[in-house]
Amino acid sequence: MKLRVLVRLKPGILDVQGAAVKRALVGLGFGELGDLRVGKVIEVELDAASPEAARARVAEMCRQLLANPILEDYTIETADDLAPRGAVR
Amino acid sequence: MKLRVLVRLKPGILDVQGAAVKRALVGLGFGELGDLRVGKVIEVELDAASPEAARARVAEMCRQLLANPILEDYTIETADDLAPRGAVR
Amino acid sequence: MKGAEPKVTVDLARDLGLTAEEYDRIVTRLGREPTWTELGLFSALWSEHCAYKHSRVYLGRLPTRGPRVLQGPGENAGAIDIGDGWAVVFKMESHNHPSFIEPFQGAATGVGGILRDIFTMGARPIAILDSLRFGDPGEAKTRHLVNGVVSGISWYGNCFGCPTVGGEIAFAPEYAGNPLVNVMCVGLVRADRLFRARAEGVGNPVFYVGNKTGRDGIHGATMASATFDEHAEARRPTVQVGDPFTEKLLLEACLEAMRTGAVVGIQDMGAAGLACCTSEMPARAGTGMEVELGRVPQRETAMTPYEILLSESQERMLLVAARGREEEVRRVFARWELDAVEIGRVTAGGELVARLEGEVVARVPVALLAEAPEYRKPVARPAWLDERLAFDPLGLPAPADWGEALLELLGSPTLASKEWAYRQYDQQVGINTLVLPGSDAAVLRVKGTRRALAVATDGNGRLVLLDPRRGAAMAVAEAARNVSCAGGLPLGLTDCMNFGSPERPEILWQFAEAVEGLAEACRVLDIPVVGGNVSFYNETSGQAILPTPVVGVVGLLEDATRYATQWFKAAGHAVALLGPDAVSLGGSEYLWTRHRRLAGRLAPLDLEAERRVQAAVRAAVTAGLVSAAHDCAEGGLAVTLAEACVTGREPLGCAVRLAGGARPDLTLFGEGPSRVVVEVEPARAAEFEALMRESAISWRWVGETGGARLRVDVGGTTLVDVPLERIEQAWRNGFERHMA
Amino acid sequence: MRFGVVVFPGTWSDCDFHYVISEVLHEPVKYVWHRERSLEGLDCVILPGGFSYGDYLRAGAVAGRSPVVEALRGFVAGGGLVLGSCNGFQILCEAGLLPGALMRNECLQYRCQSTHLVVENVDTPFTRGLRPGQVLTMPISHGEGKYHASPETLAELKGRNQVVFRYAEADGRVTKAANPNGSLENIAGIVNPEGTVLGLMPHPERASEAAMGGADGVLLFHALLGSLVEDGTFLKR
Ligand SMILES: Nc1ncnc2c1ncn2[C@@H]1O[C@H](COP(=O)(O)OP(=O)(O)O)[C@@H](O)[C@H]1O
Ligand SMILES: [Mg+2]
Repeated sequence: MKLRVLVRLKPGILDVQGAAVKRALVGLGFGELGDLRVGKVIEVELDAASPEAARARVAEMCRQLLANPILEDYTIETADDLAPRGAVR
Repeated sequence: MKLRVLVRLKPGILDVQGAAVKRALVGLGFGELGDLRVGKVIEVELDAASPEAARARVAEMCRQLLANPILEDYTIETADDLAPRGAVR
Repeated sequence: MKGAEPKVTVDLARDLGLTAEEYDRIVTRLGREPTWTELGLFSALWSEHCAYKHSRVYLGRLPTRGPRVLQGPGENAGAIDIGDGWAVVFKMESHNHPSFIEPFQGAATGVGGILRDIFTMGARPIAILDSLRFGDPGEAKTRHLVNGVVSGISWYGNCFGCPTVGGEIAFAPEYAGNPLVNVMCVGLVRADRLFRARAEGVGNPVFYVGNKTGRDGIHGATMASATFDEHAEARRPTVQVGDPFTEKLLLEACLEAMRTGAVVGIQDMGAAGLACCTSEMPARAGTGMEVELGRVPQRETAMTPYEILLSESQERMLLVAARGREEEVRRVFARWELDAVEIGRVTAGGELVARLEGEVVARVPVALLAEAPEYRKPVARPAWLDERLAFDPLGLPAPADWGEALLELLGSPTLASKEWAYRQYDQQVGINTLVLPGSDAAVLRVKGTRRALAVATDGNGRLVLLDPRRGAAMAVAEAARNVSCAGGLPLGLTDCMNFGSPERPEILWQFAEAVEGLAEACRVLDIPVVGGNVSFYNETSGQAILPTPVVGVVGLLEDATRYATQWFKAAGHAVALLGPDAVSLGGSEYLWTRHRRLAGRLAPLDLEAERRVQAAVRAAVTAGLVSAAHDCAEGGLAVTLAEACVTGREPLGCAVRLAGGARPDLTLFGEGPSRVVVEVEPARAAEFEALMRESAISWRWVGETGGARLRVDVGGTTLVDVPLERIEQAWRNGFERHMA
Repeated sequence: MRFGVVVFPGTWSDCDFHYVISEVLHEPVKYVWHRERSLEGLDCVILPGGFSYGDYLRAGAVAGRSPVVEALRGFVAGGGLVLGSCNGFQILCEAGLLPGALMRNECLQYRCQSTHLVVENVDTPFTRGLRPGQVLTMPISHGEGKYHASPETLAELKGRNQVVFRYAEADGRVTKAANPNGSLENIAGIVNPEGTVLGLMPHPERASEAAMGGADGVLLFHALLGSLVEDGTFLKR
């Protein structure tokens, strides 16, 4: 089963990297840019009896290691969370 | 408009971070883990006339800065790409 | 799988970088057409990068022997005896091509490669130095490269845990399409515990250790042996990615395995990966090797024998163990959680036999792989040289304000402080660094002894362009002088020869002349060359880099408490200038920064005088007679004095009076070899004078330290009188200003 | 005082601490491998600098959940002293043995440089004998040293006098310019409420010999050595 974890800085914590990327993009002429934040995406494949079980295990991974609760929030997405048209490249 | 860019290492490129995280998780007892890869997620907000226009601009940002074409691929997702039930937490 | 392999033809060989003649030679010697896999082996091992086809005939000119030399060129690194049972192991390598394609990973894996060269010898790395060249910092592309390269070096070296203690960064438009990333590493080992890359002992098992193999960097060696053009993009191999943590594990595991006594020989899988190790190791020992490629730990699926042999995945080694002691090796690598897989054994046949699932995919005499053809291609002195040499810099207008001219020079990207770069490097891990980056040479103590090592790198492409022989000799002289200024006796040298395409007669002439200059300087200064590297084909669409030999010199201090740094220490001390008067604006930083000209003749280099000046400085430092010693290099005397004023923690001014010469620009900014500025406490002046007389060098008192200004009078007129804040401002922030 | 220096596979300041303790202080010291689960017989455990398990996810994240760090909890509960420097500080925060977290430097670059630290809390075994307001000079070397804590945590830290060191100017003024990594309120080092676990980003072991350009770091060790009472407990003051 494939799942994806998005780890992001909590709101209110200054995202220095995001600010730097934004500054660089504005410098390149993307003046229409509003907020920009940078986080991590962790894509995992694992054996599990059901999507729910998989999600529970991944949540456990987040609690134990993948996110630092003082700094970061996380969301877990499964294939179901993505509309079929998906993303293009 | 809100969009999100996922930047991931190209297939075949050694994912040093992913390998380390996997090793750590297996060490913590998540033996059921298969492949694990770590990438970046960049969430942007921007003014654009239409979702298509927004997507085109973000694609341009990826080409110019957000992704390193030698090492990374990217996908762009808009709110439409996400099913309404979205993610929890 | 075999069915999918391309048919081997002379055209295919050409695509892989071999010439038709070379292909013929392979067919004749093998007595048959090579297989696809075998062709891959030849293409990698007979590439310029691995085989030194165009350079070998010249490199023989370099002096490589000396009473202290334990290992000269030919191994992963050179080694020199430093007494008390210790040897210093060092080597410099280029990673120019990969760093242009992907600056961060290119530079990072460059550091990884040179570290492995050192610890395969059994030595623990104690210092890294990086010598970098880039195009015009005014261009965004250059800044991107500088940022990427410096952070790549920082990432790899810091995570691995070896301090970066010195280096250089210089800029010239000629490097725009071909930046240079040369990295040197220095290590320490007990002199009787040196390991070598030899596959001795028929029947001994061959182990693959370290990271798994992927499709990274296949044909990296071939790429490093071609110039860039508009098709470079298409030929890009998969970029190699560094893993400094695994490298640290590999270091500890290798050193631990060596301590067991079960290791017979070991080599780093660098350029041309497994192919290189499985042929070079037996070739050095007069043996052969059999390997089963199916046993090679792999990260990707369905890799072909060709790919497995030629992959340049990082952090891997090939190790020959003593038969019967396999378990000891396995146990050590298991403790460090690294793969250690027996993939073959040493044989008597003199052949490399590679199998996949038992089926032979390559069978080649190792001697043939190791014996690439040698070329002596035509050389020609460039026609344009005379015009450049004929230019007389003194025909140019003099600046209206000498102080402003000095500030402009101090803020130029090449001369400004490189703190922006080195503060990103861990400079101290290991707690050996007595002198951090920011002085002429870094000094590292050798724990467990009273001794210390001084290390520095140097190379000035502008000087070499105008006079390859003298310019290269000047690089040796300057690196050695930097080491001598710190108090070190130069013991040995490593080099990186960065040039354009040797297939062009004028480039090969530059190279041949530069080697000659290097050899001459090393002979006179008595510094053996114990290793090095040639990087040709540094050109893009016909535009070659400045010919750039970079040298790294390692010196020894008998007493780790007797070293000198370059900055003034206290007010009221006397300042002396040692060395000859002859200087020139030809090829100078002043001529470039102010007039954007690269022309003119170089100052003469008298190597005998150089030797005496260095000996005198060393003697003065060792006797504690000088409180600072600073080499006069790029920017000339005025820049040297300014640096001595502001590079210490507390800025300290000086007032200097010089005799009038042909023109003030020459006196202030002219560059010439063999000159050193020293600071002497008045109470030691008499002793110092006696020592200088004994040394038979030319020297003079020129002024004294004190105050918060730099003042220079020439021929009785005050030309420079600048507050130190302005000097600091220009010099300290110069680099960052250019990088912004 | 019996010291243990913890060694993760990617640790690199282990030998430096070992050297200072054995060659400069002449005290007994041994290495403790990261898989060790017993810390018996030790008075003070050092968590040195480095990149414990590569630290590719977050500095100290994996090490914060390692066997030896689990053992540290009991060791601390039993009154043992712990000094975490650089990566060691990051590990202590990740393990929850100290509050807060260390983030990427605000400049987004690694920083290796000399820093001045003003001492705020002298009621710990690591700082007893120092003067409040005293300025120490020690180098830093890290990419993730920006201390962060929630406003509540910060208030608690201050309320309990847990801030031990702040980055400062040479004269002790705490200024923005003296902050090398963007740390919250210039915080460079903190202790647990009991004062027995110290985490700091700077490297005392690199400033423990005059030959290395300064010996302020060794003051922490001297304080430690002086704090040990014969019954095996530690003095704070
Ligand atoms: N890339 C770099 N990495 C580390 N140290 C550097 C680097 N570039 C310059 N330095 C250091 O900055 C100081 C000045 O460098 P440079 O101007 O090249 O010295 P010199 O002219 O004496 O050879 C030296 O201590 C040198 O080691
Ligand atoms: Mg130089």
